[in-house]
Amino acid sequence: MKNRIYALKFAAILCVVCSTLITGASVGLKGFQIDNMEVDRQKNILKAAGVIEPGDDREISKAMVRQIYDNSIEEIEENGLTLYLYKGDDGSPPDKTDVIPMESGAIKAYVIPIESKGLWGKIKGYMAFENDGMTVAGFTVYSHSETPGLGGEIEKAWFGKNFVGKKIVDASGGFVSISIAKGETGSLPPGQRENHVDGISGATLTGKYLTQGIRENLKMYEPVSLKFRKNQQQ
Amino acid sequence: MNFLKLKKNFNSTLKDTPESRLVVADAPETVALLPSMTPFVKPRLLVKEKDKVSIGTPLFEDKRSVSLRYLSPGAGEVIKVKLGPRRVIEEIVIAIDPDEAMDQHLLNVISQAASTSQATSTSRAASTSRPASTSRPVSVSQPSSTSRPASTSRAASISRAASTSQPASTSGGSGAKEGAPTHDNLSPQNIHEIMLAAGMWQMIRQFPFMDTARHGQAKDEAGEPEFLKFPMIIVSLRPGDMFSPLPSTVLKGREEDFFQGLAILGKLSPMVVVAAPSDQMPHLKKIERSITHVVGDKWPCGDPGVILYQIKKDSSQNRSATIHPQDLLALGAFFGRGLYDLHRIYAVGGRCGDRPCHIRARLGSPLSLVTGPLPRDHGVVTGSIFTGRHALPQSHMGFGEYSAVVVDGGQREHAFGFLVPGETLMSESLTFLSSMNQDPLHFDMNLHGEERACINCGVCHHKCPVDLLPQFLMKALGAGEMEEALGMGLLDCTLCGLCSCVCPSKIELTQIMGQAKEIYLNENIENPV
Amino acid sequence: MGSENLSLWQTFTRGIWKENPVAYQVLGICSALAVTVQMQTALVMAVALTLVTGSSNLIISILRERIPPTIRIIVELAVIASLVIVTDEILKAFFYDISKQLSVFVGLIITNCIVLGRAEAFALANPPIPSLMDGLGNGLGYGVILMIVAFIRELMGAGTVFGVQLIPQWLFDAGYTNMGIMVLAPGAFFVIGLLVWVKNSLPGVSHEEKTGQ
Amino acid sequence: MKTLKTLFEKLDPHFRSGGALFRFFGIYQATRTFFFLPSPVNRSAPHVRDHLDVKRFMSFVILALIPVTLFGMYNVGYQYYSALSGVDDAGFFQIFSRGASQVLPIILVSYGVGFFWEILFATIRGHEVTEGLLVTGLLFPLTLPPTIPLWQVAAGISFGIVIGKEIFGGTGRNLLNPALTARAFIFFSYPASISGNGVWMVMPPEVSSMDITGGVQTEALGGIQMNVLNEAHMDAMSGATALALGQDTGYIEATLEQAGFTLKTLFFGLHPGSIGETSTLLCFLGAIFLMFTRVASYRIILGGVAGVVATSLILNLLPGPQGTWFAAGPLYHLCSGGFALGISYMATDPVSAPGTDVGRWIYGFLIGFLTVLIRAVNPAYVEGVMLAILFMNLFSPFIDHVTVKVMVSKRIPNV
Repeated sequence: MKNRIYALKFAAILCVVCSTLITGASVGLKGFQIDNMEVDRQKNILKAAGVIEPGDDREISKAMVRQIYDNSIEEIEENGLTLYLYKGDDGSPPDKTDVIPMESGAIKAYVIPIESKGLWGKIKGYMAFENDGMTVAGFTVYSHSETPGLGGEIEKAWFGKNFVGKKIVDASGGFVSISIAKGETGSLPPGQRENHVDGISGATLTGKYLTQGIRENLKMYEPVSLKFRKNQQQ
Repeated sequence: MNFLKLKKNFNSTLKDTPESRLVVADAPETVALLPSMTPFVKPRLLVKEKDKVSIGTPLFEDKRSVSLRYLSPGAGEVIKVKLGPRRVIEEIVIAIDPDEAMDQHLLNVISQAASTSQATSTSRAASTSRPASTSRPVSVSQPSSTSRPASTSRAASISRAASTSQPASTSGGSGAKEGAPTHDNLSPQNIHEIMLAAGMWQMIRQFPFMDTARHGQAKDEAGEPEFLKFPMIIVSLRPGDMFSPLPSTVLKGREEDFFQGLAILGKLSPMVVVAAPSDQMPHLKKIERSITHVVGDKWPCGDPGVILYQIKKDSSQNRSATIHPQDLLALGAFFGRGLYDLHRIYAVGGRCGDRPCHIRARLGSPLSLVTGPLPRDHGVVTGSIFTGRHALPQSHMGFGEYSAVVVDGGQREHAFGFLVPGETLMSESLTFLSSMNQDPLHFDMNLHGEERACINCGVCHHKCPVDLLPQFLMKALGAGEMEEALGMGLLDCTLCGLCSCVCPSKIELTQIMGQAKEIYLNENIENPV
Repeated sequence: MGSENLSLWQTFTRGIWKENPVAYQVLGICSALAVTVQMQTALVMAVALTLVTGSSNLIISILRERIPPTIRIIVELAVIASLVIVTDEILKAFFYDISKQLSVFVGLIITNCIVLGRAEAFALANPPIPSLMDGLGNGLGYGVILMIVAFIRELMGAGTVFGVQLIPQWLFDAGYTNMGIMVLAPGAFFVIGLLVWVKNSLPGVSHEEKTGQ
Repeated sequence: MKTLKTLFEKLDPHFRSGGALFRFFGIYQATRTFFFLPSPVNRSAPHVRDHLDVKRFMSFVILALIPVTLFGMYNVGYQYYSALSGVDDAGFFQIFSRGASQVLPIILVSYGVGFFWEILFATIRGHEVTEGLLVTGLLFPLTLPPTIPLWQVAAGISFGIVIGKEIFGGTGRNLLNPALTARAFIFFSYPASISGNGVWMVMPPEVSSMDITGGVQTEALGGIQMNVLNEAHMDAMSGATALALGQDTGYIEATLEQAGFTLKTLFFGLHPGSIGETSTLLCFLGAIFLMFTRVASYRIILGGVAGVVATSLILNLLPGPQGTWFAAGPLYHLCSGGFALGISYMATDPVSAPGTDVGRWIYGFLIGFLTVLIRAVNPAYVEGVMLAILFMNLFSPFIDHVTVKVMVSKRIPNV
């Protein structure tokens, strides 16, 4: 009996000490963590837009990221779709508007979030487009659960770079989205190469799912892109 | 009559198998007992060099059971007790005296056996015309030779090799035909005691180890000693390989002894199985009525263990027994005619000049007498080329060995051994053209390759006559898993040697299993259940 | 497992080499497979685990005479879990990128057999300082293996070490390709297996010697 | 022959303990026993032994592989010249020597590196150099595309020998087929060298730099048809294997035929693929030879064929994508890809297969079953045979365990 009471006492004290410790750490560090997540998100958008070169993330401090982001990116809602406008990093504060500024040149690029099914889980990333509404300016993946080395390669800089300069429309201007090829694009007919990026060998399925996901997202954002395209033609 | 078909056997035909003709050998100068060749026995010497012995003098006994004595097959002087490595007694050699005498104790046993049988016969048929066994000496000699008075121990005369007639062809005269003893008075207990005293109990070997039939104090429900309840006794007329004596030659003229022997076995077991090889059936018309099973004519179809495996119905029959047909004849002669037969017919095969034949000689004869001079680089395999021993030329025929084969045993190499078509090379495999060659093939004592790790090819399993998986058994034993090996049927293994013979990796599977069985047997003897 | 005859230094080094938790006791394999694709994550994991093992051993050793035997395991787990959660929080706050890559595996230190194993096997029976040394030694032993595995995997799988390109570009131009299997979990299995093989065939650690003692 | 023998006898002392070349005893002995199979006198019963030994056992597999290898060389050359559109101009020897010049180095590297490891381990462990490598060293190249870089061949065979075999203790103790272990290593390590369309044909440089269409390789992933086919190039340029042609639309057998993969082509083997796998005919002829001589277990091979036929027939009855291999008939499954090669020579490797007869039927059948299943429902791996065999390799001890248990339970116990 005595032992049991002692054990209970001991457990109670231990619980109090441990929970205090954990709560303390959690509360005390929360600010840093939220900050980190936000900066990480911003950094990914900047990477997609090509402001930060993907790959050399360690050289940029948090403060820098925040400053660049605040200076050059503007987050707007268009037809219920979130959209990040990149206006160049000339340091001038961006205009606060609720619609896409139609004057060409004011916007260098726009970034849309991509959410896709993967082979093993969700793939999340951003895709940036030039202000012509059809040329891809960049692509990053910041969260996925694909196999490292195979499907996992989608988060690598080289894979994102593949997208740069590719078109989401075919030669006649119709929407075709952008697909991940089953091998190298060199093996495709020349007409298709603009709309394809090199696949990852051994990761056909990841490519397949990501292709589908990108197409769905781009379709959703097609009205926005159309606006940019029209804008360009004017 | 049942036919036992065995698909897995040794298919190749070999050269120089013994012909059916019978030659009678000269009288030997020496005879020997080979304790180390007697399976499982733990010998204790009862004589020493220079001792004088008579026929029937115990030379050694089995430490495991001192009533098991091994009697001298000849009378004369013990000239050599040959010791092998670790002081194993290899041979006890006796120089034969011209006048061979019989041990008094043995004589008493013979008369006891005969009188018991006689009593039976007379009680059943008073008019028996059997030659007076009480007045006449119990003879181990050929009936054709002159009878000698029984009063002297010398009465037991030994059949001389010089005699040309069949030893038992006229045995017992007309008596055997008219009033064969029926042994009704003999209880199994009597038979056991008489056989033990005559040193003949060892002829009965019991499965699964082929050890001397156990005769402990264990009693069954009926209160009879256990050994008397052999569930089955198997007499395979040709238990050995293609070089073993042909039943037609062995049995010729000795049908009566054969039936007598079977009658004795009938006392020891409710079920006596007589198995004859199919190719010998035409020559065995006279004993056809007692044949219960016909087996194939290839090795190891006639092996008693293989026959047991094919016909056993439940596990109690695993304690069945077997006896060699020639021992059975001796047993029949002993009980039926009071004849202590010291002769056996040996089959001689292989490269032995004009000899591939049968030869009648004394038990424990010198090999040279049986095989004649050996060609260069040749050795003698006694017993069986699959299970026997590679005997030294100066050795003697050992316990249970009924054949001697002269085999090429020179060291050699095969040039491009892996590619030659091999139309004359002995092989069970179809990778050699010899598989299409119907001619008898040359064989030798060589390994034909190098030892390798098991590649799990399963050739051993496809040859095993008792459906074992030798490769798994071997691995289980290698890992020390005796229980597992027993579960897989280790004790069913008859050590026929086919698995080792065909193994491409040249693994000594038979040796491994034989050793495991021996270990298990020895453990069980030390800790009787 | 008695430590009576061992000096502090021996207590410390034993975990690193002779009774290495991964190579000898084959513990902590799960995380060793998961975090060794890159050296950086492996290093952080190694440090985190060393700290957790060391401090859990220390704390449990201090408490060892007061812990009621009936709730021994729960107490140990509570201590370890608290330490792991705090470590995880710190990583998230200050090493966000790495904590993202380590993802669930920092949390899973709780279930890492090395931590509980050392607490059970050593800390409960020994005074605090040797326990601390034992914990640090085992953590470092795990870390050493992790670093070796990660070095091989990163070098062969990606051509880099700590993210720095080590295999020269001309080799790639000449037709060299990274070994894809090295970034997969089986690659880690092969590397760890080969390491154990090499370790056990080195003189002084062979099986015969161990059983001979 | 006699001079060779005297030569060996003269060399012998140098390699014996204490000789100058003792270190190379392994090589010496392997060479000597290759020419002169030793045959010592038996130490124990039985005294007669079969002439069959492991060397002969293994060399029969090689014998059966020779036609496959030679045809593989020819086919590599054939594909080369057909890419040049010049098959008709090139003579037989020109075609063959072009192929041989591509294939022989791969085989030589495989044997050379393989023997290096084998001899190294034999020397360290103090046993003889074993024959298993003769088969492994030839089988492995036959599973590779002709364009494989030689250093990858070396890496692959090293992995196959060391991890696939020596780690377990050498020939006879290995769990996995070493040749397939080596191929799996390449497959997962250097996927670019062993999958995709570009690796199955040796291309003349001027052709590979040209625009090559992917045959009927339609990019249908996005649901957008882009059948921009260059019909003229199609036959000549198609570098895909038949297995890679599964797609979302159309009917698979029609797609294959359109791409030039008729059943006849697949059966006789003049199409792109791994060096040794293309000719189903020769693979099965070799298999029949091995089955007849009992070197390979007919149970595994027939079980495998039965598995493929049964599984593909069942899949054909089910509703499924008609454009993929799901819908292909049994004959297409039997004749395409590496099935014939795998089931005849790799699945029948006795060491990694089950040891019981029933187990071998089950093993073979499941290999066939898995092969079709992988081809049909896992488009990520177009070639299922390798994975199927390796997977079943892992299960063969279990199959043995179960079948032995069943066999034992049928015996009358004797203990």
